[in-house]
Amino acid sequence: MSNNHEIVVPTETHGHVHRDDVGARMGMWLFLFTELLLFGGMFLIYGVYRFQYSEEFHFAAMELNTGIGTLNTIVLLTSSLTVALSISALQKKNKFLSVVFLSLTIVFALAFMVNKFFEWSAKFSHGIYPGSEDLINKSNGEVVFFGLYYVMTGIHGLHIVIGVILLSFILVFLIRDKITPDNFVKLENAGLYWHLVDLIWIFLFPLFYLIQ
Amino acid sequence: MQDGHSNEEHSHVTSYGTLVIIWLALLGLTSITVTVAGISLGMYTLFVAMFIAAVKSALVINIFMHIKFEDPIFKVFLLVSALTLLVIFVLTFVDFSFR
Amino acid sequence: MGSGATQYVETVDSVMLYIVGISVVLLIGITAVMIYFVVKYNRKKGHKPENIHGNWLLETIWIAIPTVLVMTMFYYSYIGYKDLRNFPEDGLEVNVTARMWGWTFEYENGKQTDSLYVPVNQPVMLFLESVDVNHSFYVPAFRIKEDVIAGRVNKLHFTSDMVGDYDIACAEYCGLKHSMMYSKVKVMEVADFDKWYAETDATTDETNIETNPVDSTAAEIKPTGEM
Amino acid sequence: MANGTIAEHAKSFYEEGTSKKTGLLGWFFSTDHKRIGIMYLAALSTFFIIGVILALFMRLELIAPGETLMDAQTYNTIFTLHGVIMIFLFIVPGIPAIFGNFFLPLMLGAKDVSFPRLNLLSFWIYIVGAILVVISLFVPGGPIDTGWTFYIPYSVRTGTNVSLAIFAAFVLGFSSILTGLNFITTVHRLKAPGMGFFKMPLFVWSTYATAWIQVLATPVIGITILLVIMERAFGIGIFDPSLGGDPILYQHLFWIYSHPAVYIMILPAMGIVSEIIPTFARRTIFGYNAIALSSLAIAFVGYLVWAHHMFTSGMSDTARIVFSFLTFIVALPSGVKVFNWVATMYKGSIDPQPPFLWVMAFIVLFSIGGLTGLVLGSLATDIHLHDTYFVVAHFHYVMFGGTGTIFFAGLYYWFPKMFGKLYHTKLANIGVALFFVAFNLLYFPKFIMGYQGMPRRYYDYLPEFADLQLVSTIGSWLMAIALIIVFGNLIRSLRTGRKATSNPWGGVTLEWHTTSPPPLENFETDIVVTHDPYDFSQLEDMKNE
Ligand code: HEA
Ligand code: HEA
Ligand code: CUA
Ligand SMILES: [Cu+2]
Repeated sequence: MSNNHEIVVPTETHGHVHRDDVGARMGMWLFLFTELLLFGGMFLIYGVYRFQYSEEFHFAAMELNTGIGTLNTIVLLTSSLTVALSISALQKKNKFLSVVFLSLTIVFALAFMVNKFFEWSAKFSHGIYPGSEDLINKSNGEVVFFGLYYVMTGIHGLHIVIGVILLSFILVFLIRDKITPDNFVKLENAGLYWHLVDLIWIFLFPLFYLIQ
Repeated sequence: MQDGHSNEEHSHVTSYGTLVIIWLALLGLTSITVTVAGISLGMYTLFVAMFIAAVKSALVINIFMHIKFEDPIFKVFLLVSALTLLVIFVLTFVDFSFR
Repeated sequence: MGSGATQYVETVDSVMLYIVGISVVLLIGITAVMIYFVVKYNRKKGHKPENIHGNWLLETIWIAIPTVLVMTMFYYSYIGYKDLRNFPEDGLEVNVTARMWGWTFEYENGKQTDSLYVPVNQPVMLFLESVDVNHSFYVPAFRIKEDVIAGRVNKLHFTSDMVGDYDIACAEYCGLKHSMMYSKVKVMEVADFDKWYAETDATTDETNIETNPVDSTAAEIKPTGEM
Repeated sequence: MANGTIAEHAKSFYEEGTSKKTGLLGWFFSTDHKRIGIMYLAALSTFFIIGVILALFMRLELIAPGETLMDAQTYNTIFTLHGVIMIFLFIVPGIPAIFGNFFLPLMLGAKDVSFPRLNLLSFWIYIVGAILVVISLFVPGGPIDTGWTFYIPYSVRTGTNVSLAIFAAFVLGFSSILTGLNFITTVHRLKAPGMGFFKMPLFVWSTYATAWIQVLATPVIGITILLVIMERAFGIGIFDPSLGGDPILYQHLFWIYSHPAVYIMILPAMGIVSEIIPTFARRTIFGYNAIALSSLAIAFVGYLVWAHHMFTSGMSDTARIVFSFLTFIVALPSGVKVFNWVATMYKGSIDPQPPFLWVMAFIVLFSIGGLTGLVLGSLATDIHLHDTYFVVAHFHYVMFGGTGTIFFAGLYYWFPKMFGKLYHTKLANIGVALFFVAFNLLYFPKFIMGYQGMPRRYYDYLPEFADLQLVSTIGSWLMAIALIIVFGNLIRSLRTGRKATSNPWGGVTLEWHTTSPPPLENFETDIVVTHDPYDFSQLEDMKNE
């Protein structure tokens, strides 16, 4: 037997299965790994095409706005900080601060989306969107670059939207004391998800905005 | 919940200070990576950018995501996942870099 | 299906024989031992079971021996395969174009046909291109196959040893008439081939070329990547 | 671990549910892993039957060259649906969803999985996926006709309902992922006191290894499918060569999932084999550690070989050689298992009941399938055999002869535990025997045809293959009879079978320590594990309980 860190879970005689926070976080991490592999697949595609079309990728990336990208990076990193602060606050039994930090996280997330919206609409108004005339007439490498750009930032954006919804629910739970200083694994898991969204962006940002 | 090692066992609280310091570090790294991208380093640009991104994610995973204070098995899991991803990348490039 | 239509056929068949031979021996061995145990240690005979937990020596043996076996298999198959990828410098070059659902063969002198005409005993080099979806150029009698992928040029070669007609099949699913994309390799005496090749009439053997009903307006395919 | 007397007043999980709802609703909203397992069994069997009936039509069409029953388009959609249903709706969820759900917690001595509600959610996600597949048959455009591999560019060009059908595969993948992460957490968190990793039954080991593949491989097909859908919807040009994409990259991504997926299919089956053999040989398993660890090894090396499906695609030569080499390596851990199983029969006390006979059939059929996998892994021969009937034969031998056979073995092994009833043994024996004969009649000719150059996914074929195709079709009729016997026996026993005792076979893993069928909370008393999983010295004590 090799169970050195085995944790014997006490079984209760009746009713539901025993609460297991470590297990809950383990489940969340496993889910995050699936996300990692999902984006990993896209990064793989990106890698292959960047290898095949490196010139065109550099050229196409000129169209992207580094300023907006940097701003969004800062926004997202800060939201990651606030959600972590929110957990610490709750652990210190400061519900008020926890609520404030969590709300701030949601605000930052929305700010990110607003930014993204302006960025995308600018591209669209320049006629660069999947299937557009302008794009089809560009070189293959550029078509692929923008295809990937829209797909990867789009799916990342989708995760942000899901994150906002998730965090909002958590916020309600927190306010209604469904999440408390001794039962806050839901908040932790939402936080983990949110950090993952941030992690993905940490890689998306240099790969799309910083290759001119 | 009777045994010593139950739910609230990870009572580790990361202090506000630590979190803010990590955040500052992340912002600092971001400005470095943006600046470096401005200078033309040729081949090394990608390398530097990815290195910085890796450092940033290590900070997020360890401190923000608390993995440093979790059961060691979590780290094993993370390693396995990262290794899988690495394998997929390497083997795919066995095709594309020899075309 | 003639055997020995090319040198390569023997190579493939001997690799096949080698692997299948070992497999049959293993299979019969495993099955026989299993049946023997089931009969010998049948509960009806009142045999008392012995709890043998394992044996690391045995484990090592049945990892080591199969490892050696599969390595030899890999070696032979690799050697055989190398022949296939040893492209001739001076072969007859033919551009093969696949479309839904037919083949066009274009020779260096601009001649275009629906069947592949080649001289016997002379290396032939094929450049495979597709105008629509994936196909696969397959000559069972020669044991050769290579996919025909839109947007790139795949290569294949063969040298046939025997005059005759051999089937070409499409081995990658390509829609409605995938199973009807048959054509022929017509291997001719060198003299006959030269005569045929010199004929001015470019398209002697037009059979019906299908047009593409699924998507006749498919965008021109731009080639990607180099070879 | 008393049952005997308590058993009489304990309610089984059929009589007591997790919610107040009764009747069907009590099932649909049940978070009880056993009820969920049974619901999966019902759903998966339904799709299996649909899949084989499609196959029957396929075989009828192929009975003679030329058109016999249907036109080419119909044939193309039928083999695609047959593949999609068999892979995504039957064999990939397959054993983990049914037996994993039912028996994993039991074998661990747990009351349920870690996330019971998530478990129910996975089931419903599965049903949604299945419904999407069905809808895709009827909406305008027609059923999907791309083959189960959805290769680009054909899947972007065809006018059929590709998007909906593959979105269904995406949804099904989601279900698979959730099941996987649930099982991993369960194994780590809910083992009964006294049970360490190396005291887990081997079915748990193999399900655990499978769960990791589900978690780490499925997302890759998920994203690939999403990209194909976007490609069709918006023309984004990631794989489409007319927009600069690379169709071979699509194939890489597809197989990065789909090769590991074949081990999702076979590993749980191997776990069941490792349960059945010790029980009927009534002795400890030979090489516990080797079998347990080879499951993890298979899960890992399964990631290294995907491109052996692409040897003729125009990959670089280096890649072809590397992947061929790695493919040969991947066969080794499977060999370790086979040898240890046979060794477990040595000096046992073997009672060849129906589950054991299924296992014997498995060992032969799976070995044939696996060994022909080596022929395909070898470069020189695969160039010739790729996309021919040889491949079709190979994968039916491993999937149907391997996993399918063990699906039946599992049913026949655990049927008394799941339903509390016994079935007709003689009829069961006849079923196995007929299955074995029919199977070889049905699929062995395909090896020969493949070697002779009969390509797969062919609606029509050259006259020279007519005889073997005919034999194969006749085999499919015999197979139909065998399957009717196999299923019929069980269905009949549900109503008329004799009542089963808690331990009809003399098994010693934890599921045999409770009543048949088990109560809602699985065990009457708290479980403390004191024995190794296959320590048959407990059997005497169990009888005295
Ligand atoms: C349950 C599913 C399953 C399993 C377990 C396997 C197992 C294996 N498969 Fe198979 N395979 C499929 C399902 C599966 N496959 C499917 C569905 C396809 C076709 C997909 C499509 O195109 O539609 C396919 C296709 C396929 C191909 C591609 C063929 C082609 O399209 O050209 C190849 C090539 O290498 C291959 C190889 C192998 C190998 C080496 C194993 C090995 O894991 C086998 C290991 C087992 C043994 C070797 C037997 C037991 C061992 C012994 C008896 C001991 C002695 C052993 C040694 C000497 C090593 N398979
Ligand atoms: C688990 C997986 C699985 C299983 C079990 C089967 C089972 C069968 N398959 Fe399957 N097959 C696949 C997976 C599977 N297949 C896949 C993945 C493909 C590739 C698809 C593609 O190319 O994209 C394929 C392709 C495929 C082809 C190749 C098509 C082609 O390339 O043109 C053929 C051809 O004969 C075939 C035949 C059969 C037959 C005859 C059965 C038989 O075993 C079925 C036996 C049963 C019957 C014939 C009768 C039905 C039974 C009843 C009516 C009784 C029910 C009654 C009661 C319960 C009371 N299959
Ligand atoms: Cu062309 Cu199949
Ligand atoms: Cu494979």
